[in-house]
Amino acid sequence: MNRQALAGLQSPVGVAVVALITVLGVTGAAIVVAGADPLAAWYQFLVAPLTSQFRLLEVLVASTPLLLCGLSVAIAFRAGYWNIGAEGQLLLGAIAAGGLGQVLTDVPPILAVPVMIGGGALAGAAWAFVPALLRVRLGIDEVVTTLLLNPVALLFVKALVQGPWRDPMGITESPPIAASAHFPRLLEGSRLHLGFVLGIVGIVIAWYVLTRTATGLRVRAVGLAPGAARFAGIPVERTLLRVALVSGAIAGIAGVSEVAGLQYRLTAGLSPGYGYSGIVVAMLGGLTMPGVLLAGLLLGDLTIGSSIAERTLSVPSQMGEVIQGMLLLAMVAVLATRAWRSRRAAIDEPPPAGPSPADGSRASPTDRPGEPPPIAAEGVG
Amino acid sequence: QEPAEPLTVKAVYSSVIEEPWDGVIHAALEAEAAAGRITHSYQDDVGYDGQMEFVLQEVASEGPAIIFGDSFGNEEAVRRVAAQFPDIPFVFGSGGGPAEPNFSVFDNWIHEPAYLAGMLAGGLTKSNVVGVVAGYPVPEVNRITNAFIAGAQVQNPAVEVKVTFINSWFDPATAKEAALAHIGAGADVLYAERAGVIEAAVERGVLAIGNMADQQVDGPQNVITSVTWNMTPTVEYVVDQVLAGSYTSQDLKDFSMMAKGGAALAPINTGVTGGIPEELVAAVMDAEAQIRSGVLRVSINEAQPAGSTTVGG
Amino acid sequence: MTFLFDLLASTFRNATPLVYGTTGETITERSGVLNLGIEGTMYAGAFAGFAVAWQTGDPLLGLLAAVVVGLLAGAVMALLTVTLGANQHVAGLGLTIALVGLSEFSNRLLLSGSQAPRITPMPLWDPLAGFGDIGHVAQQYGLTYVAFLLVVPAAWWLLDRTPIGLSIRAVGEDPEAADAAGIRVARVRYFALMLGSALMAVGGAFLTLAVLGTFTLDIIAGRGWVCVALVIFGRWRIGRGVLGALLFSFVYSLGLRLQIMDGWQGVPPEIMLALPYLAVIAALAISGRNVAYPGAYLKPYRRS
Amino acid sequence: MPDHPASPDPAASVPAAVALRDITKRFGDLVANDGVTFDVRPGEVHALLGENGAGKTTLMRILYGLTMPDRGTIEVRGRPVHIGSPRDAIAAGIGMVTQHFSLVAPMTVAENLALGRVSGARLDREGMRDAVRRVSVAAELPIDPDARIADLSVGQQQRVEVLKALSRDCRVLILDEPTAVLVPQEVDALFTTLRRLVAGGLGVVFISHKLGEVRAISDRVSVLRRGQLVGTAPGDTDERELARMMVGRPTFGVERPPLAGDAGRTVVLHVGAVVADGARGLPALRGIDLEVAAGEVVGVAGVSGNGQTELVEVLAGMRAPTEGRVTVAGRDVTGLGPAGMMAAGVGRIPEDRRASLVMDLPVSLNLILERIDDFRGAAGLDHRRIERHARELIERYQIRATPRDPVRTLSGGNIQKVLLARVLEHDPRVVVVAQPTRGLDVGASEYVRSTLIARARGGAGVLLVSEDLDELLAVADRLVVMYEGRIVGSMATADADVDRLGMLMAGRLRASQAGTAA
Ligand SMILES: Nc1ncnc2c1ncn2[C@@H]1O[C@H](COP(=O)(O)OP(=O)(O)OP(=O)(O)O)[C@@H](O)[C@H]1O
Ligand SMILES: Nc1ncnc2c1ncn2[C@@H]1O[C@H](COP(=O)(O)OP(=O)(O)OP(=O)(O)O)[C@@H](O)[C@H]1O
Ligand SMILES: [Mg+2]
Ligand SMILES: [Mg+2]
Repeated sequence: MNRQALAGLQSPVGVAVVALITVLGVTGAAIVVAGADPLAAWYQFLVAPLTSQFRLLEVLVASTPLLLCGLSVAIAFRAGYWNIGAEGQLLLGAIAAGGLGQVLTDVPPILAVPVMIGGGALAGAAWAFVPALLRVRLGIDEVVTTLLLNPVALLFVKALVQGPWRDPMGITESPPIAASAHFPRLLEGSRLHLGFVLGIVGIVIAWYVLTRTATGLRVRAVGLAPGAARFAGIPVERTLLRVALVSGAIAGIAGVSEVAGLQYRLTAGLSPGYGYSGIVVAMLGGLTMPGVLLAGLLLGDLTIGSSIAERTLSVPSQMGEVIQGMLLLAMVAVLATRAWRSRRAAIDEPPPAGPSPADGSRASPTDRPGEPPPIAAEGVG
Repeated sequence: QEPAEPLTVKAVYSSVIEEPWDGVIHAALEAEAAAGRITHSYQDDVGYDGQMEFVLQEVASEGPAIIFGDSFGNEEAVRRVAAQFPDIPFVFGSGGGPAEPNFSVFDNWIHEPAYLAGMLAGGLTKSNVVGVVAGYPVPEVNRITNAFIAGAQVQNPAVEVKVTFINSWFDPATAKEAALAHIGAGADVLYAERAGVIEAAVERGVLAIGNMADQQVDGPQNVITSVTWNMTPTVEYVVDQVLAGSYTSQDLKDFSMMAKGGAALAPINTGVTGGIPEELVAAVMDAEAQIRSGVLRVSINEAQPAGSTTVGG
Repeated sequence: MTFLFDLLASTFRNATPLVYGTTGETITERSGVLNLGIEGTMYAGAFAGFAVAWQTGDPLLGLLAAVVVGLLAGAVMALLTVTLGANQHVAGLGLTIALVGLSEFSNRLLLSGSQAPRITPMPLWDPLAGFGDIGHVAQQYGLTYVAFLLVVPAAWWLLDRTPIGLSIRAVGEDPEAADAAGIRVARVRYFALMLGSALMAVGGAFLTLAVLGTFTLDIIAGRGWVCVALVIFGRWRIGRGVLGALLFSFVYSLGLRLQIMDGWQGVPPEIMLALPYLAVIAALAISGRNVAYPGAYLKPYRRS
Repeated sequence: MPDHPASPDPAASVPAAVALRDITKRFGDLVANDGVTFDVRPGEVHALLGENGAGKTTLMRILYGLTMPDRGTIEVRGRPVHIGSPRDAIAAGIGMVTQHFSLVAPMTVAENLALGRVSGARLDREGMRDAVRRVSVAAELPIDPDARIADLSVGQQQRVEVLKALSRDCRVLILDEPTAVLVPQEVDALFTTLRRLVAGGLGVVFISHKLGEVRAISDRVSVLRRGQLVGTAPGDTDERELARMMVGRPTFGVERPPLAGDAGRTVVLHVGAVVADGARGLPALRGIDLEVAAGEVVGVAGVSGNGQTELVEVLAGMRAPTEGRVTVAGRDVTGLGPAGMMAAGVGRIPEDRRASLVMDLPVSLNLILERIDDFRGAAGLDHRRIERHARELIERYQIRATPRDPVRTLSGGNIQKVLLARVLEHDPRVVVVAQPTRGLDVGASEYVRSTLIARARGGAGVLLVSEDLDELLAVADRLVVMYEGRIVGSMATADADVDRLGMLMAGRLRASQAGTAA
């Protein structure tokens, strides 16, 4: 491999430039192939959604599940718990909301809405519990288990809307939830609802907890160096378990938010993969809370933007996905080179002597091989 | 009379136009556009995640002459937006009824050709086992399937029709596996309510009946006929009404039935392996004529077929 | 009896894409790189394979195209994770999102229309025709034969019995030691990622070129994720991974068949469909405790 | 004796097997090698001496292609070559046994020797075994080709490393601190081998901190200080002179004041018949009995891998014993986790300090990690108090850092001081400390050692695990020797003699024969 090129790739600025050019190049080429003018298309994708109050509010509506899922994932990742299961946890929250919403008919909203949120949080946490337990007790990779439980959760939803909760009038949806269980709308004439507030409040709370509290310090320590955290007396397993539950609960609330804020019933198609987008949001945001906020809004903007671009320019709507993926790849490349530079090879000290650790000789199931995510450890949040 | 200016028609689909149901609407609109009566643009893959309301609002704000689409899975959102734009005709595929003043509904009322196809299946099976692979056990699918079963039993009282639902509108891989399972269980004629079944029939050398469009090209040796839906009568009718300024909301069901040409049994392919007895073809033709003339009424049964099962997810 | 043989035939058929994916992922992970780009790579393979087969009318050219796309996807993953040292989870997910998006985008531009384009799918091989039920089981696609009789033994041979396999395992266990022994760590990882990704892409192309003869959206439907789980289930051994694929496929095929049998029709199909996933999780919980990960799993390597 | 600035000497008519010329290497602001020139001739042992961090390993990594120099050239037998990777080095006839071994642990000896060398379509396993046997016979270093590296002792692993280099027909062999992990008897065996190989024309670079060994084996000695070549001297240069060249000033040891009269009476740490498994589930501690009294430093000697790591882990609360009891000041703490041990008054400074601190968190937060809850304010953590606390400790323990520096950016010595500050600040009754000066230079080492002694004299009981005999002799009041998971000997430091310690460490003597009761 060309050493000069490699050297160029080692500078974060160099990588950022290369990454930006790549993103613009690939998406621009795709846009041209689709028969549109790249400049106009980027305008439609990024700026057009911000050009009217109606669209702007719709951006926030689209951002709501992304913010909540991004928050859920970012919290887990900060603790070094690779929760890829936000999608399933969201669906469980949606199930809880769909079920509770059907029975909360005679309850005033002031009670019904908190019950919905609490129920969804519990359901999401419950779905997160088994993989978390398998991880901390048996050291079973949570990436695999959380991932595999996502389709199972979707099947669960389908079983309900096809079976006991089937609305005879509809297709793959439950009967509507009671009006008292609806999330309140924030503005007259707009669909923006309580879920968005929950997302913002959640992000602020998470930011405060992570940066300003003892619990947050423990979580960060566990995520950055589980061995060192355990050595310092921090209960690593318990922390991981709790973080996993909180992460699941937030994803569950995202599900409630979609059901009670937008759909007003449980439907099989209510999530186009918000849980996975949450990973994108969390990583684009550098796992920091202000970052999650920005990335969630950006992806909301892109969602609305790709819808507008498809209509106005006849660009296929899949273009949005292409841009998302390219952005993520570019971001991870830039972050990686930044992390390389600050990583000091630990060769200035001889390692502890003794037989080299053999395979499987892990101090604990939780200290599995793996790197903390290459992010700014002491970022703004 | 030729209009000076073609109507601006928009279409909005929850699913993709590659999906056969939306594909039929899309094809009819394209044909209408080709005829010069409308200009047509569409937005598809809007999904079921809440985007529909936003998209429809935007589309309606552009002030098109008509908006076509499907509202399955987005029923309430579509009706909410339609109510906000009472001057624009909203013509949507829906399981519900029309709404004053502007919301018309249509659906694929193809139970009549399904009945005829059932007769062919019943008459052609040698194992007396016929398999149906369908989407969801919802009213519009159930009535097609039940009509198919009824036709098969009229022709062959000994026939056993096994129905599986794949729990998806579009999952050809699962549909094919389900069809192969039917073949494994002895079926020698398959009804491909969903895509993926004809592939299995071709591969394993059994007979099949297509759906939505004439699928004979997909298996010249195997596809007996197809139960087809044609949206052109519906589209033409609505366009005429709008041009005449006489549009009112209504259930456009009739335009998707055989009498008005919205539903049809595709030409019977006597070239399939094993051939088709002339008496059977004659019986089917006879029944078709009876349906057209209103002598034979295919009953509408929207209950889930007895003994049917769901395999997909 | 027929039921049983039909079930067996279905098991091998449905295991085929998983076998390609699991074998490919095992190779990349043995070199120390978790490739979550697998889902997108299979998808891109399915699309590109079909698109080229349709354009040229030659399924073999389609297969070749899938291989090329797989090699490219592997190279991109390697650029990100090997050269740049990016986080493997995120790079993989990003690659999947980008490849799925690009495939669907290209599909819309190239192949979309009211009548989905289709090709004559690759034919079934029927070497034991006339041998009754056994013959029925042997009636499989050529790519299924290739998977079980060629790819699996070859991959095992490669990893276990060849110098390049020794290098792959060494860079996956201890890249520093491999480097000191004169192995070009980056080059070996590029090789493993590209080879493994090519296999994944072929697994995707199997679905379009052999099973369906057409490309449909969401055709991979999570099979890539299943493969990732199967690799860990198989503890990074080719053979055990293939067994896992057969187990998954068996449970899936069984569920599909039980559903049309009298007496089973009351069971919600979703339970049957969830079973394969739950089976893999259960098997992991029983046998996957503290499995020995490749020593350099998830760790980028760079000389100082 | 004056310094010897790389002067050509009579034997220089033989072209050097390899030569490094004017090598400079920087890591950020740090100059690890500063214009260093160094060569090895066929048939000689050329020792490389220097303090920790002087740049020895860096220089040799450059020669072996593991590190790229910023400047300078490399010549092999008079011809300039480019060495861009270990491949190039191997091709040029250079072999290296790295400071921590470069062996793939789960693989066999034969596989490790074949790595990077075999090609073609098939691994010839029998051929690989034969290759091991051949080189092993030729070098008179017996080894089982099918043994897994992970199952070998450190001495055997080193043997594999030497065989690996020899099997590639290297003409120059670099040995980076090969004796650090060997018992004296193993060192003798290694030297015998080396002498034989050198007689056959091999050139050897030998890195060690042990001046006696250097004198015993080397033909020439080069000394590095802070990245610069101080000079090259004949192999028989006397130790004081070598030490002066290394450190730049005469060395001085730590002061160990005598034990007070009542010291050693109150037992603060009691370890009774403790049995524990090691990382791979094999028994590592087979019945350890040990007492530490307030006011004394007890040193644990032994070759690494004999259970010291596990003993420290048990006392740190990181590993639960399967049998036996641990009491601290009379209180049973057996099986308590890290938090329990801390609460009982055990201060813990393990050997792997980088794994004991969160490298990406700042100094201030690492300093409170063991007692986060003490720093809670009205609304979350009281960051102002945390910062003040950090500033105090940084001052008191002379840590060269600011409270907000991530620990990752600190040097080894300063990292060790952070740990020391975190632990000692809370007046632990017992301090368990392992390899406290590994990787530290003389100044930092002395600071750490005297701090430990002071803490003992201040009333704590200190258990010091070290592989450095000189350190143990200087710091400990009493020594115990560990061998294969047992205490095989115990003696007052005053009575210790190095030969007997060596025999005990090598398992050649039992406690009963050692004379002194445990
Ligand atoms: N990759 C690196 N990044 C930053 N600094 C490094 C790196 N490698 C070495 N150093 C620094 O370079 C200096 C020289 O290190 P080197 O390992 O060569 O010393 P040494 O003489 O071998 O020491 P020791 O006796 O401890 O082995 C040290 O200060 C070390 O911290
Ligand atoms: N990768 C790095 N990033 C930031 N700073 C570094 C890096 N590598 C080395 N340094 C800085 O270089 C300096 C020298 O490192 P080194 O380990 O040699 O320290 P030292 O001079 O030996 O100090 P001590 O006596 O405490 O061991 C340290 O102050 C350290 O902070
Ligand atoms: Mg060194
Ligand atoms: Mg140092």
